[in-house]
Amino acid sequence: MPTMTLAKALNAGLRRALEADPKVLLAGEDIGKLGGVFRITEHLQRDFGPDRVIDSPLAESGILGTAIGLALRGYRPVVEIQFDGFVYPAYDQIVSQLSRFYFRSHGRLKMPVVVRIPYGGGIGAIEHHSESPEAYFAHTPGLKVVTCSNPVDGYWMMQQAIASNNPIIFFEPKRRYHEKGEVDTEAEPMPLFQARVVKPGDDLTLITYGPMVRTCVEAAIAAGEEGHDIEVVDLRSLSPLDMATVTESVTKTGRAIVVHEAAMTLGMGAEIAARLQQDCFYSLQAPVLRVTGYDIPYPPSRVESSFLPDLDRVLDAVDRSMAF
Amino acid sequence: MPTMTLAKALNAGLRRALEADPKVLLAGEDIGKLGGVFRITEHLQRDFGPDRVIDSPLAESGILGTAIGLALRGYRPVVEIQFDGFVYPAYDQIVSQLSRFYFRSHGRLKMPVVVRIPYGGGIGAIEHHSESPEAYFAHTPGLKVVTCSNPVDGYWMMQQAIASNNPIIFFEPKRRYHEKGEVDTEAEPMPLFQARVVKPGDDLTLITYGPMVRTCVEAAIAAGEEGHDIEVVDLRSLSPLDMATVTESVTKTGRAIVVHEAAMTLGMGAEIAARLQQDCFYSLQAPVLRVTGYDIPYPPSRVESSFLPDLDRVLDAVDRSMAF
Amino acid sequence: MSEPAVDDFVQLLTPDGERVQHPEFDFAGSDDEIAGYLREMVLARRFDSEATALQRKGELGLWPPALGQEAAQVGSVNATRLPDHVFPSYREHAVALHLGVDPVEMLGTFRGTAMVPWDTAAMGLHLYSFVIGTQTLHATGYAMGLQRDGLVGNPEPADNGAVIVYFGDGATSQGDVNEAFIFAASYTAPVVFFCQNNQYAISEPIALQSKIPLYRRASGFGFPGVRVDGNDVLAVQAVTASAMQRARRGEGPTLVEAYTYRMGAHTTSDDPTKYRSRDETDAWRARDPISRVQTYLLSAGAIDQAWLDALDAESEELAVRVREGCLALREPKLEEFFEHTVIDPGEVLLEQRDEYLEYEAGFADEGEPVPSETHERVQEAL
Amino acid sequence: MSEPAVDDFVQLLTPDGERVQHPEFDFAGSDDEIAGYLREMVLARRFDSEATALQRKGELGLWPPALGQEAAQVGSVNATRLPDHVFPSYREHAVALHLGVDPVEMLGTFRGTAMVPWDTAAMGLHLYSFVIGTQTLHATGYAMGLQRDGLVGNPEPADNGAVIVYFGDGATSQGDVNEAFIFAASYTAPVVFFCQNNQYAISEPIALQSKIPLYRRASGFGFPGVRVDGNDVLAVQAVTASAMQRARRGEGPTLVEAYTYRMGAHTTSDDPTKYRSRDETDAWRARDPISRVQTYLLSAGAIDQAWLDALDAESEELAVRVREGCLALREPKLEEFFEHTVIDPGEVLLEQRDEYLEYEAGFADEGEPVPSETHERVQEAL
Ligand SMILES: Cc1ncc(C[n+]2csc(CCOP(=O)(O)OP(=O)(O)O)c2C)c(N)n1
Ligand SMILES: Cc1ncc(C[n+]2csc(CCOP(=O)(O)OP(=O)(O)O)c2C)c(N)n1
Ligand SMILES: [Mg+2]
Ligand SMILES: [Mg+2]
Repeated sequence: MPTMTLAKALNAGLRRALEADPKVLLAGEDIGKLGGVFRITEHLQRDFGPDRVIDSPLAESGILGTAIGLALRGYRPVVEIQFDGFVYPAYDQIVSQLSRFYFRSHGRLKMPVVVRIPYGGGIGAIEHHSESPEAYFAHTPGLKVVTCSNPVDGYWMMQQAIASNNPIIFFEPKRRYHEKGEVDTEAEPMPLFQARVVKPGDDLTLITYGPMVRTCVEAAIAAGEEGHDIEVVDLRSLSPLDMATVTESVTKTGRAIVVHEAAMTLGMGAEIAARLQQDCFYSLQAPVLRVTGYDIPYPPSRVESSFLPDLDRVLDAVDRSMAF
Repeated sequence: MPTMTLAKALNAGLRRALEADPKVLLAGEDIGKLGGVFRITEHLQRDFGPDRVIDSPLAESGILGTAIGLALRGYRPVVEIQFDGFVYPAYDQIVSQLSRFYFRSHGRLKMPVVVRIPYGGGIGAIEHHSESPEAYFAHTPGLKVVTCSNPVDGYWMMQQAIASNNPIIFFEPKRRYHEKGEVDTEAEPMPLFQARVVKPGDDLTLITYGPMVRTCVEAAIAAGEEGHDIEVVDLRSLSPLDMATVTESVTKTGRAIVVHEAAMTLGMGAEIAARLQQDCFYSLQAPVLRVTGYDIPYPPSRVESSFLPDLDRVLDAVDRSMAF
Repeated sequence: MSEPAVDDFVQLLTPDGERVQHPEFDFAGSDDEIAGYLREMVLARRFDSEATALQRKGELGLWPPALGQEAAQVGSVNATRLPDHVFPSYREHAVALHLGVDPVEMLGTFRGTAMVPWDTAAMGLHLYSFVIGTQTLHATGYAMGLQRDGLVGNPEPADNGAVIVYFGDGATSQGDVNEAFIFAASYTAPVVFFCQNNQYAISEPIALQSKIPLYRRASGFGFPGVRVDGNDVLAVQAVTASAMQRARRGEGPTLVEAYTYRMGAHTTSDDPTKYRSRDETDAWRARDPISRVQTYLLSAGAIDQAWLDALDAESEELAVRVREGCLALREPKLEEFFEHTVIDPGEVLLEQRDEYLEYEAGFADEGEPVPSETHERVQEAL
Repeated sequence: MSEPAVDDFVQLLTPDGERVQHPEFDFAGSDDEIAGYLREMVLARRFDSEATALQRKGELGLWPPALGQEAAQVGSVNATRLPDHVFPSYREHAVALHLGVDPVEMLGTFRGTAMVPWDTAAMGLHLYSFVIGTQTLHATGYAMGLQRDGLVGNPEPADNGAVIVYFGDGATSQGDVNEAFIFAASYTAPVVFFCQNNQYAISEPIALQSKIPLYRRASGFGFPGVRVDGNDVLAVQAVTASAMQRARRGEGPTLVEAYTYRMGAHTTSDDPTKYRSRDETDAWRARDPISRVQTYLLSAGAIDQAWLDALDAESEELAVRVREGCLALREPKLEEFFEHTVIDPGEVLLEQRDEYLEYEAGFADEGEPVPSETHERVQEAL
């Protein structure tokens, strides 16, 4: 089983998708010769040619809009938004066009488009390069939203997303790009839209996704030393939500904390808390807590470690929940 | 006390703001000669001239972007987005620019810009003309988001929003434009960012805003006939949320239902439920319920009455909550 | 006021019905073909007026009339053939009729019984598009697909295809349209940008969007632009055909500005008296796109009164069919739209659908109206 | 490869340091002024190289060098004066220095201690802007404000002001930039669109954004465009001054394309060897914007070696000040940013801030690190 970084696993997943189906195309800024600013598309233009791995003019709305047109012609475009903070110029094409062709055509027109977005903070970047805009898309009917947290998921989820006939926003936790893992490229992957219990536990459920999965697993292990048996659920799919897995876990543990980098207000934690308080009304022994980014724009990098949820903030919330 | 429609009250509020401060400008598509497609700006260009009531080229991003520039120069632009569904081309300028100048300048640069958006359904329109995008903005740090439900609020909140030095997204419930009310143009208005208990009650709290306020009051009155004493809270401000008023009400009643037209997932109801399950954990006698639009794009108008929350759906939820 | 000088644009048939020469463009078709165009224009206009009438009767929520733009639409769409593809805005009713869209079905969108009802693959006509300008990018992407499918620049002209996309003068101000110009130029995409400059974007006159003729926008992006008399069906056909051929040959995009006039309201919700003068409208009426063709064909002896009478009868039949068909349009159910939101919805949406169905089922029995005295009490509370 | 023919653009000083005539543009300033430009360019370059070095040492998170673009920046900003206003992109370090931004303070953004630290009102320099193209609209709106303030088209030239906005070749593909062209043209706004065409948008060569010279984009929007040798500080000053004057007179926008070259990497994170050849970079090095001015001034006898030595010393002082100042930049606290999110935050945000403060306070005592064997167990779980 090869060991690879998340970045490499995504690259390998894209490569395999390009090999598997001649209709798969990649497009985006600097994805060709340069291989993308994170090198996720490295060597793909060299190997599949500039007609399939397309350097786009510097215009996100144009990238999305032409991807829609290519999809209407039967192609399966996978577009890269260079950084999370640059997806907004394409917002209309995503939330008002891409998400709705299936609906607007009464189910006749499929939109097999994947929008890859490196997201999240913790990399010491300047502004607009550390954002977590996932809730904007998860609130949008017609889109599916997924995010990987490790190389195995990077490799498989990318291929599954490309094979899906729905438009999918694919969030890549950029600060985890260089973390390594073994990737079994033969084993049958788990379904794309299913959450995964990363670590089982009986006392409390940490519900998270993307870059915060590792943080939560670290917290769970640390909490274990203090005698708390924590379960960690990696949502993987933010829309649709696999509430069955989440509810099952929380019904068992009776306590839940949602962890994400995005702002608290109307972040994913809001939806999960709203559902849990309804679906687990009698099981919950404490309120669902949220450990998230604060409701401020992403701050300068010298204070990002105070802004981002980390091991300690998660443990602090664990203590509060357990003490409730 | 004059009686006026909401549309007229908004118009009067704008007029008074234009009179009060020469720095106030209006801009938008068709707002001049035509007075806007809903006539909210009727006669204002005639009376204040085309330099202060500006017909803009057909480009929402341009409208917002130039409004930002005007604000940097000391003006107080009030821009109109013609319909809810056409705000997305301006999304980047709103969520990534307008919302952040204060932050990006370490508090030096104020952004006194009001973005008026007629929103919501129930008017028999074609697609893109009946949307409720408020959660996208309420999730965005740096923005304030308000919505009026009646002529008094239309008249005063508009003036207060224009007088504020924050960027404010001002949602106008378009299907209520023609509803009338008495407007005391002298009385001191209540604070802009405060929720209002529209109807007091002891058994259950309906939390709502904008077009659904009337629906909820109707439901509350109808429920009264069945012996349920329902309190109705009009949020008025969606960001910041006046949780004090909401929490006080729910602590008293023990039951809460959030009602809005927007999709359920990550709609305002999610945030309110998430907060109430934490802040009123011991008071809640039933889960917080949500009566909302479904998680589908706004459907064709012949089925919109099934899509939109109405009296009956609210009453049904009241019954479910009371029976819990 | 906006009546252009004749030498400003390509014209092959004067408002008086006289054919004139142009150094670059020529209409090569027969008088029979021209008669076919006339028929299409007349039927489109009749359809349009019927739809307007249906809206007035409350049977449609809204209607955007194409009145006055029939030549621009009929001329341009007659420059397309398979495997060309057509991306409309929301006012291209004559284009839609030409491509075989059922006129009754088309009304579904405006009656609120459907989103966009036709089968785009079968018609070669893509969805009507209501967010201004967005479809120009879709068209450009589609054209990039044609390139990749090897349908451009082949030696045999019949093997080649191109895309035409319709948009208005107002749309040219949208970022998306300009980005479409950039992508199309950059990739030499086979797409014709067909702008119907009908002088207004709702109430806004063209001068607000551009102080110079719109067709000149193209040159700054590195591809040709041409302005044609949009009320001259022959010139529109000739200019569009030439642009489509250029695209099919693999030489890239063209911007065609069809200089025309929206003779009616923007939509049935609009009141154009607020922003334009009767004089202006009258001046343009003298340039009607239909009458000049009729004059020409009559004087050329290609048609006669009997032919016109037959067309009249056909128009009336169409109107009756549309009227009756509209009222008979199938009423949809909300659950269909749950089905068409995503493929394989997750449990959250399925639960919502089930709750909705259950609620609707239960509701069938009940249905007491709000007590009438409620209204006053509501008013009081608000 | 992208070395332009000389007659392609306005040039007043050749790469060899010879002054040449242009039929339309003339640099009227004295040699002393030119020496002032040289000084600004040299200092800017030294600042730039010091910042690059600081990034290499890990003291900055990122740095976008302006190496090679000094003439474009110094020439253009020297065509401004109060009440003009300047909207930069993110690479206009020489512009910022000219306008009085403290170089140490400026580094805060790239060190991660600040958002955009300078006082825009005091400097006349607006915020650095990182979302490509957005600032062109802000500049246009600001220019509309100048109009409304009566600062345009007055008989006395000194009473008038205009706006200059900087952006790159890649930015021209953004919808926002094209919308800015439209708004500026429509309102005849006093704004100069100053495009530094440095041949690349990160790895993407200019040909991907436009197949024809960028300055021609303007003509399609109805205003003039002009291409200037961006490595010729005299020509840049002359062309920009003329455009600014036109704007101040109330005649509307101009697009200036400064044809230049990004001699360094896009940013310190970039590896330009992946996408461009050494030959190309060498060819452009021969066109260095600084050396030609120095050659000219020396040959004109306006400066001598002593002058250059003094400048050298001044540069080194600047470098030392920047190096030391950078390390001494104040470390911010997260709570400041809570203060600067909105004016009058509501309870939700205030509560968050208080919780954060309380948490931080409590945390001060604790702070045990994660047990070391944890890491393996994490790896296993993932
Ligand atoms: C992005 C967007 N903004 C605003 C509107 C509202 N709107 C509908 S049609 C229209 C005018 C369009 O003018 P034009 O492009 O000239 O086309 P025409 O209606 O004249 O055919 C406007 C502003 C819209 N549909 N989309
Ligand atoms: C909207 C947006 N998309 C993508 C980026 C990422 N990005 C930063 S700089 C850059 C290239 C800009 O090129 P150009 O406009 O030529 O300016 P230059 O860097 O050459 O000065 C890109 C793609 C961004 N900052 N904003
Ligand atoms: Mg028009
Ligand atoms: Mg560049």
